[in-house]
Amino acid sequence: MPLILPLLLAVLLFCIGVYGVLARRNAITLLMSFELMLNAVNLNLVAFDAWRLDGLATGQTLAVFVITLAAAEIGLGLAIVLLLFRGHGHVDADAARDLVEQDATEQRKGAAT
Amino acid sequence: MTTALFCVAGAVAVVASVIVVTSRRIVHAALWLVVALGAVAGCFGALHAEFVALVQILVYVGAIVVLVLFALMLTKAPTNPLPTLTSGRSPFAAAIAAALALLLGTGVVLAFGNEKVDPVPDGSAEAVGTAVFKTWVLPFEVLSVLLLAALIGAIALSQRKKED
Amino acid sequence: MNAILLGILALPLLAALALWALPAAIGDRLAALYGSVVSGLVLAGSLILWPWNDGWFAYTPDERALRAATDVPWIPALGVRFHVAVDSISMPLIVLTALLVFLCCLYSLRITPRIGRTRSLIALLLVIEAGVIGTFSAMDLVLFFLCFEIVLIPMWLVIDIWGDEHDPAGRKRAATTFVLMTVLGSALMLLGFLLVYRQAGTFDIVRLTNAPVLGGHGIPLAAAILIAVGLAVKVPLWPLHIWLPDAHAKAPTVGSVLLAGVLLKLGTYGMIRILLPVLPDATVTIAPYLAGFSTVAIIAGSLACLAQTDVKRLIAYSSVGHMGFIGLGISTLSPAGLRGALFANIAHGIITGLLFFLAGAIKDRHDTSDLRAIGRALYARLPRIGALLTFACLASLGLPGLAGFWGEMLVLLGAYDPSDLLPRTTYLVLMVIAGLGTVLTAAYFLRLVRNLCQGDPAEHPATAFAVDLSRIELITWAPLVALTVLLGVWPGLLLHQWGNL
Amino acid sequence: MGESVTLTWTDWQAVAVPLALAIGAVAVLLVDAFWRSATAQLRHTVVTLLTGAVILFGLVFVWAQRDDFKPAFCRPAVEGPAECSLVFEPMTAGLWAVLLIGGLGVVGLSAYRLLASDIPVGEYHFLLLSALSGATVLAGARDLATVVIGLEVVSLPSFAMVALRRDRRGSEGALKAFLVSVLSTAVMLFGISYLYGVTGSLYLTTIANRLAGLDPDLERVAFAAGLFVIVGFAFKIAAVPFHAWLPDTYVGAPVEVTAFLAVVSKSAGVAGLLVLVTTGIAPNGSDLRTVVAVLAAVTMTVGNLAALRQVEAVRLLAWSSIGQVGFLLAPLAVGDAQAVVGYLAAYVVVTLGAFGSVAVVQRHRPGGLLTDYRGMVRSEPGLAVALIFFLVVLAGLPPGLAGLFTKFAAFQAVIDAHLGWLAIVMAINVMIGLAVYLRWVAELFRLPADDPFSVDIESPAVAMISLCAATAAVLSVLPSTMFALAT
Amino acid sequence: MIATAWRVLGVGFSLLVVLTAGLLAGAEPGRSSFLNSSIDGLTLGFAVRTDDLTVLLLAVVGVVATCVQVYSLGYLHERPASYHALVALFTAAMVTVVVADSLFLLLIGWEVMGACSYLLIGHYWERRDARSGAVKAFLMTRLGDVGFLFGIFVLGVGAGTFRISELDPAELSSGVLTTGTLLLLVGVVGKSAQVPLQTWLPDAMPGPSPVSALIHAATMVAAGVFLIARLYDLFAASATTLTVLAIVASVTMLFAALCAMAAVEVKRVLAWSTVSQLAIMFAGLSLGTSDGRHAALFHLVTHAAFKGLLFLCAGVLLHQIGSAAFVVLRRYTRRGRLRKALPVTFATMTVGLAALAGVPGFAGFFSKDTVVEAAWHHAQDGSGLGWVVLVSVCLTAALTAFYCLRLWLWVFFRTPALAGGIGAFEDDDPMADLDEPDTSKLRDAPWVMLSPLVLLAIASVVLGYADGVHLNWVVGLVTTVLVLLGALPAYSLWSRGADPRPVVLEREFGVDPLYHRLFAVPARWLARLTVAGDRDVIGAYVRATGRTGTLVSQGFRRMQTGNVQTYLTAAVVGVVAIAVLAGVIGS
Repeated sequence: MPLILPLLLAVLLFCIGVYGVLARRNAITLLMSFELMLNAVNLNLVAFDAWRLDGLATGQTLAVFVITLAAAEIGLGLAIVLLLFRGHGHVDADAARDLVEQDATEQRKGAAT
Repeated sequence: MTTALFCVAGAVAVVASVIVVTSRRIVHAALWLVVALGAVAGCFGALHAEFVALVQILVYVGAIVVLVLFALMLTKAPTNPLPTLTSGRSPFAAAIAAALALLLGTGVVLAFGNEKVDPVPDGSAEAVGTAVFKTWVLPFEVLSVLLLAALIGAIALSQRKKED
Repeated sequence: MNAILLGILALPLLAALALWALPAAIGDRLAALYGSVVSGLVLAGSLILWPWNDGWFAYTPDERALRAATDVPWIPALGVRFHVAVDSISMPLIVLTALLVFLCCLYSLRITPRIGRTRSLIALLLVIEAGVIGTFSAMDLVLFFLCFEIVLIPMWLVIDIWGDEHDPAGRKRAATTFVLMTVLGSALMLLGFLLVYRQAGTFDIVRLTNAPVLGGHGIPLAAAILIAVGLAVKVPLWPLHIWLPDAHAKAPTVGSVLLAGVLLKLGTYGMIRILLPVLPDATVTIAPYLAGFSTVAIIAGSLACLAQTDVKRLIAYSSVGHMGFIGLGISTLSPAGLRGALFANIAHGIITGLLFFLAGAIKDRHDTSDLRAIGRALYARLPRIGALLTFACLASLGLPGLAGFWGEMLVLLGAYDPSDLLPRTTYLVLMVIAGLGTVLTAAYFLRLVRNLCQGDPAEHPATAFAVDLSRIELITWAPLVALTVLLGVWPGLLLHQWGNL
Repeated sequence: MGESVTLTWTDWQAVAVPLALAIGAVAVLLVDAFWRSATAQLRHTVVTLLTGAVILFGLVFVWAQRDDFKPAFCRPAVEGPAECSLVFEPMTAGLWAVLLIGGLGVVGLSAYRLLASDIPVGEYHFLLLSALSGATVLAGARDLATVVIGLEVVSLPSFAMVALRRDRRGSEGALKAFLVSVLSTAVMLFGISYLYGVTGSLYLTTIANRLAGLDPDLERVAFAAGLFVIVGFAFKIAAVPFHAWLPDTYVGAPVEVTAFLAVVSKSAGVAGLLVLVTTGIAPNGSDLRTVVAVLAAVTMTVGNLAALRQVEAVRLLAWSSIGQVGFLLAPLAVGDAQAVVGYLAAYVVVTLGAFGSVAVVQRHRPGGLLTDYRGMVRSEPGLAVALIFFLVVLAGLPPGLAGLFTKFAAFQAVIDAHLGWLAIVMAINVMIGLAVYLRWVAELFRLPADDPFSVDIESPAVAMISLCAATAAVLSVLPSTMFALAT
Repeated sequence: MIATAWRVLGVGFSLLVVLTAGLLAGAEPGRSSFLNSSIDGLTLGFAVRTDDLTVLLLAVVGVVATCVQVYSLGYLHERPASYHALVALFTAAMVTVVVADSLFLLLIGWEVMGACSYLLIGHYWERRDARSGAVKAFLMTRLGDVGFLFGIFVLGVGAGTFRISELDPAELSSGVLTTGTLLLLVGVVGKSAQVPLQTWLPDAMPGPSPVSALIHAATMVAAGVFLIARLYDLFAASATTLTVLAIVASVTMLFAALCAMAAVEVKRVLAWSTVSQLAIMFAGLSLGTSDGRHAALFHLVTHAAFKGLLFLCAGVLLHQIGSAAFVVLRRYTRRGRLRKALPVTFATMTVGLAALAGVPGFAGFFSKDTVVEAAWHHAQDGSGLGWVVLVSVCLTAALTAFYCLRLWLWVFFRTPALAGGIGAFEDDDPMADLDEPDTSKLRDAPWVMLSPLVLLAIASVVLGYADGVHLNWVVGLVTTVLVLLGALPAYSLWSRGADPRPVVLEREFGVDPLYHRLFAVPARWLARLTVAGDRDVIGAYVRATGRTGTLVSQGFRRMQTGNVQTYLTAAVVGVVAIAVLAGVIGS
């Protein structure tokens, strides 16, 4: 099997993930896109591992680590998203803009009240 | 044989992924994610990384997607199509992604275009296990700290405030 | 000896800290008195260090010329040492600094900016004193840079807080422009120092003077240009002078006095101390350009003075011209030119200090420094101050027999007979232009006297507050007047210090 | 195949500090969770002391072993020297010291009555210690797996900390940081996968060895891979153009957590990048170093320029911290560990102090505008003088000699590496940076204030700020201590 | 109290100078140097010498200064302290010049004199013409002094010494000699108000008259003559310089005499005549012979006496009447009252004018004749220069006689009302000319003022014989005829009540406006240009930098949209961009 096949597949998955991250609004869909990107990573690792065959299974081990890492990330990420939902009532990543700098006068008003 | 298997699984993965990032129904996207991840697991299998494929299915399909679905429920995600799910930036995003794909693809083809993979079925679970406990002890231990910290963090964030 | 030098470095700094530690409620007079005592001690210490005439180290790399040396490692990781020493080019400048700070403190006994906060003002003056004396005695490039920077923030505060109370935005802008331009300059200078370090492996000026970085191209040239630009901002050479008029015009009296009298000298001192001995070949390469810019500064500064309507701005611009002379003298690389530059450094410090004191006095009495608003006929209203102003103007325009003459004369002499390595024709042309600059200098000072001191008193009646020369003014200005005359009739007093080479 | 895991004594020694921190984290969590009977104050104090003690232990340990060289978790390599996952060496000691001091400072700033009352104490300190543990691992890591996992251990807990108040602002800040971080992790992992593909190893030393002498096609991939890894770190330390999350997150988080992000999280990122650049993927003369240098130039310029017109204290500090990172990247780009660690040390101390001061003011003036500081030099002279000192150190001007000399070391490193253009950019940025901080200092000095700021400052805050000021003063007088950290 | 002290000091100091001159007369020439410091082999310091020239000049300075100080006791009522102090300082400076053996010491005295001159011209600083005259005087002499300084450099560096007594023309290359002396000449021209730097002296007349007598007639302006006499070896060794000097002198003497012919104010006439007479001295010096030098110095001494006298007389007119303008004076003169009211002034002024005009028997006659004779001898030796000098001095003699007589007649003798052309009247109002002034209180000045007049009048006669009478009868006859030729038209015009003043003469050949347009106006424009340049070019860059910083800062604030996906996009774009850039640069 040509090595290039899994590698190209990984590139495609990664870029699809990038597209999802940039184009989607719902924070949960963003997280899903990240998963696609991490899968691309794993695909790379496993393919290279199979190519190298160094007997240490380095790539596969790291792939397992990455999967675990992804689990940890998604766990915390979903907690944050839920917290955002509790506060804002929505989970649109591009609509959470409380923290952008307000005009100075408005802020002073805000501080006074 | 493995090549054909890989090609099929890869095609499924790509198609499913595209649907994941383009579907207007968010729940559909989550479900298609299952398909994509499963297909990738198939790819792993085709590369004779059975252990990784197993973990992929267990952790991703079994845990992560379930979590995502729960989260969708909790955030009252609608099941009907939502045209605003993809923002107006999508053409731009697509352009960037395409450029990136072009760059990476060219580089990869130039670098590895002539290489062949000859995966051997070598009980990869044992290999991975040995590697983890013989070589990668430190990252593994740190990973446990990470899981614990993420867990506690998630719990802490999910708790209501005391006043509530 | 070296204990005294360390003492006059540390005393003002510690005294300033102690002053801040005192409660804010202590009276202005008490603070000024404290400052006077401290700066008086520093002055006394610097006078003890004074008397010898061994020539100066940078000119003849002979370590016997150095006195009161202290040399200990400080930051070995960076190759930085705490190395201070004085020789006969730094000593007069140190005494000048001590004297001007002392006079400023004395002056503050009675006359302080309207905003008050004299305690902080005095403390900042003492910090500036420590920084300036440190710069003059540093024998390590990094220490030099450090002390060079010490004065920035205090001076910025002095201008920003105690500056022109009628123009808060203007004084803020002036202070910021000053500090930013200077800091950019000194950062570039630091780059030059680092290039020197890369070439020579040491920051020690003594060692660098003994084994200079040779070569007039490439890295040494880049280092020389960077150092020259950094110092030129401070001098300031045209066209980097733009911060100066605003800073001087908006600063309080004591701030202007120190700025003009002392801070500008850091740049020219640096050129003589560092540029010439450490990068001799590269300096030869850039000297004609330096001379050209200096000459432009002379002419441009003088012309700008001709069109000024604000007395403090006018005096500030006159500094541009005078510092141009000093720059020209340095860039001749000739014994006469260098001595001229050194002499002019001191003379300019004394005379312009006096001028700014006078301008401050006039400004305080009229609550403005605008010539048109002050009106004319000061001779009628404030005869003594008017007479002193005329005297200071004559001294500043380089009247022979007063201190201002010798420096500029020697500079021109140096330009007539520059170092053999330099293109003589260029310098002759520059000399002629600079000579015409002296005429322009005379023109604007006479214009100042004419528009301010002379005039029909009937048109400008005396204001109620116009009190002629007060006692404290007399006391603080008398030393400057006396020195102006003394150095004018006996230039050897200083020239002797720099050896018979 | 099949031998059991054997950890040598050296391994234990090398990993003692991260391990202690992790165990301490769990202990803190347990104490807080199961000692419900105590009053909030007592519990909080005990937790603070316990956390502090763990970190102090780490510091003492590092101090005791500062000259040692301890490779740990090693295995014999196929070729070349042994491959190790963690190396404790002087540079590690310096980085750990900086990280631990930063952590200690944040703990001090989070003492009772200082920490916002709606933050759960046990979890907060647990997350803090976990992150710190990850940071120490990261600073000692010598293989890419440990690097990436260590980085995640720093990041994830700190995002949890940002949102720990569980309010709108916190969750938004955490989300922004989280999304950017996850993207960066993905990018970095992608890079790592290619690095692995090209070199067949995850160990930095081996990678460095094998990178030399690749054929051009592979070299291109290796460059892209290295770029991705560096970009991943650039996200964490908020180098431009990967910086935009930082101001929002800093503003959204509680001030103590902001201090944590600015001090520990950022130092960890810098430490990781330093490890990567000096020991692995970017050998001397590599194009990647040029990329880092360009990042440094752009970062410091953008950070300082953007800070120029900010009207809020925290936002100004946020942007200026971007500028400071630019200055950190400059010596990093030439692989000068000593300059980086020295800079980091000074930066950590004064940033803690500055955030401490801001926290004090912010508690009484929630607006957090620069104008709130007006006239403080008269109404709160001690606090004002300390804050001015911190700002001046950040600007790098006397009397803040600590800042001046660290900037100086950065200049020296850059000049020694013949990066003249970068040095010029740095010089210009010294000026812009000064303009940034002077605006604030000017406010402090401006008199008279219409509504002078005057409060009773909490004694832990007084202690913390004084400690920071004293440390900064000591570093100013004896700058060699900073540079001795990493030698 | 202070004023009295200064008065006493001033008079005392002047007397001391006289005394010194007396003591030094006949003593051995001596030299000494002090306060030296050396730079690169060049000794920079002070040195003094005494010799005949010193003694001569000391005597002149001392006597005239004493006269002026005493005279001022009666003359000056405003701000006497500063006045007497400055006059004393001036005297000291002149003495410095005279005794200096070091070029730098000489320069100090030289410029301090200029400063005193400036301050004393501006003594009446309430008056606009005094203010501008003072500034002009200082600037023009300063311009010359720059040349002077450069001349010192050239000679000093060339010879390796700045001691006058050690400057040896034989050791100097001709180039150095010519350049050096020419540059010194620039300074001399400025100080002595020769063409082309002549215009300041007439404008210096608003100063107090005694000051005009001392500084602008007897001493300071003559310092140029002294200087050339002092460095005569050097000047004589450079033919080029002498030629230039001769041309300058010839042009100046005629130019100034012509200007004097059209001036309508006593002091202005005298000022131009001073310029003219100084030029005669320079003419003598330009011959390059010891005769010429002797003649010039002789004329210097006599000129100091009679011109000092004339200015002091003009001072009396100003003091007693309040003006020295012809139009004012002639109202008093109409019935010859002035002559009767001011008999001593009339008598002494007559003596002075006679001496100036070169009436035989008076000092000016002898001294001028010496110059003519020297020129004649030189011309006979085949020097074209001698001829030029000879002709121009002779012409000047005639013109001098003309304006002297005109002055004398118009001031002291009855003139018809409404005589003279347009512009000859006060405020251009012919009717004012008919007003009869109250002359009842008009009387001669106090004796404290008159006694110097008498002293100087005696000197104006006696000095002519001081050198021993060795008259060349041919020359004497020719000059006498020339004086008559000059005097006759003056008389005939006066007797017809006519005072024709050609416009070109009245405007003094338009030199002053020309200079104004050539130098003052461009300087002002350049000044404005410089300020505008600082503000709008250099300053604009600085401001623009600041503004750019602010704008960019605002831009970054605006880019901070708060939308995390923009941030992510920017980041990914950044990655792609860096990758592409690196690829482009790498390939």
